[in-house]
Amino acid sequence: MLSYALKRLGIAAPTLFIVVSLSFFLMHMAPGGPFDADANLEPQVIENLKAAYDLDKPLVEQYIIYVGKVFEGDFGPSIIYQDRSVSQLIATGLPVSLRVGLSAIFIAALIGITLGITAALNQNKTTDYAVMAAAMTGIAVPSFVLAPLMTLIFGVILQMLPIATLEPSGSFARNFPALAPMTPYILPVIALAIPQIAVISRLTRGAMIEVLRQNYIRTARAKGLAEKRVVWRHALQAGLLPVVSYLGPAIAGIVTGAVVVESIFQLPGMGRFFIQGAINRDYPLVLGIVIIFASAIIIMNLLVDLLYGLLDPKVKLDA
Amino acid sequence: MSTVLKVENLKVHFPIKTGGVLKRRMVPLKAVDGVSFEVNAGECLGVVGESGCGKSTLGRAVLQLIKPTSGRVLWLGEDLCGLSPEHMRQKRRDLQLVFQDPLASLNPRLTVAEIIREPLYAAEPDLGRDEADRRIDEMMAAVGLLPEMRNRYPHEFSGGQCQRIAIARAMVLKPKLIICDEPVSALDVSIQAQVINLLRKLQRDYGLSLIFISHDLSVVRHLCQRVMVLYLGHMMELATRDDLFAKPLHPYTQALISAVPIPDPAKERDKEIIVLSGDLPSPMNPPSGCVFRTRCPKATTKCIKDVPMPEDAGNIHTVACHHWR
Amino acid sequence: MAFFQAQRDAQIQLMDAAARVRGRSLWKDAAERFARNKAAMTGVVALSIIAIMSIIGPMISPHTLEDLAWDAIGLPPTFENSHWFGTDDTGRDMWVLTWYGARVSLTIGVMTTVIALSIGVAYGATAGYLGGRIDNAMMRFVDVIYALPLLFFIIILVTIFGRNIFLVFVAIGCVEWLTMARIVRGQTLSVKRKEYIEAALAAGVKTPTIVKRHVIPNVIGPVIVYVTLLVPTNILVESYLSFLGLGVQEPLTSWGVLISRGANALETAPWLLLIPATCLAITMFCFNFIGDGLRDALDPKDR
Amino acid sequence: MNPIFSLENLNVRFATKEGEVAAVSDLSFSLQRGECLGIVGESGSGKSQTFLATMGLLAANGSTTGRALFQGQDLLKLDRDALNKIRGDRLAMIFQDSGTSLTPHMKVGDQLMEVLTTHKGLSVEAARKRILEVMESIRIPEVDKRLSQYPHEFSGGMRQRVMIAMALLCEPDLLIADEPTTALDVTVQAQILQLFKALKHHTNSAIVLITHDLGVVAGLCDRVIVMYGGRVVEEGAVADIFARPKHPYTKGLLNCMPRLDQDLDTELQAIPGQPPNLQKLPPGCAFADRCAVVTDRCKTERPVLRDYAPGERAACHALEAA
Repeated sequence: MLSYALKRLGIAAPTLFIVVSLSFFLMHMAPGGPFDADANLEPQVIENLKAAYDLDKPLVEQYIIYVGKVFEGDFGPSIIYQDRSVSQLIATGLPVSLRVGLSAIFIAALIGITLGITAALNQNKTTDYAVMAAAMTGIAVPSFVLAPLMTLIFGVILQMLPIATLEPSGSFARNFPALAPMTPYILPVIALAIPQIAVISRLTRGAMIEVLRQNYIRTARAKGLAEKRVVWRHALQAGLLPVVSYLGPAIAGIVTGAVVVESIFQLPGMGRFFIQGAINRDYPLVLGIVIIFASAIIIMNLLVDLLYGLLDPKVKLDA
Repeated sequence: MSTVLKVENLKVHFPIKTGGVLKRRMVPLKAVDGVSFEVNAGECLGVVGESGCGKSTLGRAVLQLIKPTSGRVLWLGEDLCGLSPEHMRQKRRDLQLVFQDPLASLNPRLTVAEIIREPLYAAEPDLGRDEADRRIDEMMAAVGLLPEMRNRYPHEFSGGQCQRIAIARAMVLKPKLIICDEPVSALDVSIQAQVINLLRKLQRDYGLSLIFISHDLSVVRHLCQRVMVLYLGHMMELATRDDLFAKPLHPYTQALISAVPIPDPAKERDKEIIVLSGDLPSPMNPPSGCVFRTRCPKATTKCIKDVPMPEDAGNIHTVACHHWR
Repeated sequence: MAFFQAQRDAQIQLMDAAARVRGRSLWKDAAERFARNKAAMTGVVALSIIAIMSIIGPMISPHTLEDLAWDAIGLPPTFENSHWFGTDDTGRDMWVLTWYGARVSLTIGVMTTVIALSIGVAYGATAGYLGGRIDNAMMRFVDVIYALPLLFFIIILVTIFGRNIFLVFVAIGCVEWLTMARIVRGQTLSVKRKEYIEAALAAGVKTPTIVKRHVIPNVIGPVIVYVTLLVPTNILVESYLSFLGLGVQEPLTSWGVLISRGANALETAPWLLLIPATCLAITMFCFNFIGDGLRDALDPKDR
Repeated sequence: MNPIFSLENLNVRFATKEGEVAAVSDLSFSLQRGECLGIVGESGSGKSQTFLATMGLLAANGSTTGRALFQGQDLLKLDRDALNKIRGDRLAMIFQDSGTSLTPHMKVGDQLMEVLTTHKGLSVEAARKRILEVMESIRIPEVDKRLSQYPHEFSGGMRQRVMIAMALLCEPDLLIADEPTTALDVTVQAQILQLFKALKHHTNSAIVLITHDLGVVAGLCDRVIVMYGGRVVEEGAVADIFARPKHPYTKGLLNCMPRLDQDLDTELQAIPGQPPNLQKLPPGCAFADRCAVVTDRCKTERPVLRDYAPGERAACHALEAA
């Protein structure tokens, strides 16, 4: 298992390298630059600025310089947020994004799996239909519709939760002071988690129904085991396999979904920096964020695969 | 009696990856390892053995559906192994195949007539529609399918009828040799007999040669003139049916025959069964010397060291065992 | 003689009758199962209505896309002045905007899916059919791409290369083919191992014929199902982009653009969000119901 | 002597989209302690569904009527908890496909262990001792290593032994074996059948052996029931049925099998036609359109089971006429 993890990390390095290179050349191939928008600047000033960011050098040379720096852990200075390095910006944005993203994935997995199992155990009964209808709604109503609605209802009308700020406020924070620091994150996390809850519950339901039909479940029942044990010990592990494989793409989905949700709730996370950076051609900032997100996705995917190996004894991870 | 097919020292090895990341290596899985036999015109040769003995691989290798690793497959004197794909394709009209799972071997999207027509058009693209229909009808009648079944789909038929369709497809070009890979194992007992009788009739009526691959000795005994016993990719024994069942020389053949249940309480309860111990060894890591020695009641140190060569025991009876005498 | 003649005639009649007995093909079975699925059929009907409205909707209205009704700014839905869906904060008619948006959103959904379908099918079928090392390398590449934050690439593409609608097609299409490729490859691999393919090979059928008659008809089912799920996904991706201000640009509009603008005016004019959002949600529902219905129809295990 | 197990008018129906499927109809028989009963029939004859129904293991769309009395209790009337006390303990079943019938992600030892902890409340050590004892008796080598392995690391024959061990752990009063050797090679089948023979001698359990192979029945069973289209067509002592089959279907089955002890070069006497469609069973005898001695009466009126000698029953109009 260790050798498998090492091997996967070995593949991760070139993957990241491809990501960096692809993003780098994509961004630089386009016409225009970061200072075009600012018409007030003197041509000489622009030249100096370009020199300061190495933008006057040939593209390949810029690329080599950049990759070299990244290798040393330096993502360079940001262009739009002057006087701040990309690393500093990431250091302020990443904790916010991580908090929202990880909470969302955790909640999505927990609720999604629970709902899916409940539906599967009540197949073709009212509970099943209710869960599946809710899941369908979660898929059909996208987060950028849900988020403004939730803001309106819980923030503006009910005054329960804070909106567009990291400061705790609202009736919820007053009534439950212990949970107050969490309040600014509640709505973003829900907005991010709901589509994933929907997908995961559908997936879990399908997989559990399939597993409960297997011959070994019949054997377990024939042994006279309590239904609880049949479900939790004999069925669940295999029923979770498709869900676990989905967690990889789900994590990528939550990371990218964060871009939209952070901009709706005006959270100072990585997503907002990314959009700002992309629109303003802040090459180092965009590249830095892409590298961080890609690494996060790669690491999470590795964890997911290791988890899969634990759940399925037939998978030989080091083969 | 003329020989139509002659297989010489045929080997099929599949490379299998094993080991961890650091010591990855390729281990050959020796599915078929040096098998030689002949098939005569109008003869039915039985190939028996348990799962994993390489009998299906052997059938496919003869038809070049799996490329043999080495050895020769002489069809009417011509080595099929060296032929170009297009040249081999033309040979296929004489060599056909019937599979174990009748439903899986029929494309679910095609009608019965389309399924049977396919080899016709592949071999004779210029064949007129009427002539093709005539031959399809003729063959459907020969295998006992009613004409109104022409435009139906495989999933509308039972297993036995699907196997008839598959046989009609194999027969429509009037081939000289059909390889049947467990054609009746997936069928119910009462349907098995219908298909066996059909194969016998077709063999007689069309002067067909058959290679009948099966794990069921009683079926093989009923249908075949000669029988070859395979174990772990090696030929153990090859003899005429009467010889093989009357006096099997190889300990494996003896065990196989004794293990077949007889539907007669008196005989079944009295008979001596040679129960082999253990399971089939992995074909990736076969035993040294004689491959059967790990389960053989007669094994000695000689069997560990030396691979037994096929020996002539007289009366065209070949056996590969150190102890047959 | 007459007797034999009569017998022959009878026989011919029998044969004719026999030839008319048509079996039920799997497609026909599937179509019937699909037609019996109420949710899926509702989806088909509702989606057709939306598609038709996207064409004729703007024509029905007396207003046009360019009309700015200064006297009716921020009007809620009303039958007065024929502003059935109300007007926005610049006085444009929401009915017209919504159906124009539908045109763009549906077109983008379909076009991007066509692009993704072409790339995915070609790639997946090649990998699956060739197999072995080529397959391994091709799928490893897909795995690598899978590990990338793809929406980021779309964003980089559209921000940097300008925001025209054509680029949005290409950007989404070029990114969303991965799952399609995986499905097609998996399906091709499994069909390739089927005995009827081996039977066709053994019968001497040529490779193009095998692909045409045996591989494609048996691979196509899951692809169709995935297509019905990819169209809404892509509509959603475009809406995301538009929501962020990165999708289609004025004067063109899409549901994403409308929702984005509606979200900003939610407190004062909720219909600006709710109307396009409802249309989008209904479309999502329809496609998902159709997709589920097709899956159940093509792969009838009772779920 | 009271039978240990008896079925009275058991009916099993499945509701499908294409209509109701009559899997088992009016099935009645009884079984004595220590007896080995063979149930013979082709696929779709209802032989497996009969026992899945009595074990409460039918698919969700299946329904059962009638009575299944086991040691005086009607199994069909028990709720799940009450049924769980019996199945696996006094009533055990062995399934056909051992490759899919063991939970793939649980160690074999754990799967055996839970039977004992559930039913006997044994401690882990005591349970382990019992498992070793049973595995010893059915000759599974290297038990210690085997217990911590997963099912996929076992060969087909070994898995089937584990299934048998699992059924034997609580020394059941009734053991139902559903095609226990069908998926196995002949030499491995011989090993398993030998096990069953030993089992028959050493326990007082009643055994039901469901199979399509008359040869297996001949070697092992005392009595045999032949099923066709969900109904019993013939029942009797093994010696009688094999020597003097009464029902045309039983005769057909015996004659159509190629067998090692028969004369060669005779055509097999195949049973013509196809197995019946359980959705559209005819009003008369289900075997009528494949039967050699069919009369008009067979097509309209269903023959009832009649006793022809003590313990010998058959359902055929031709027999009544004779």
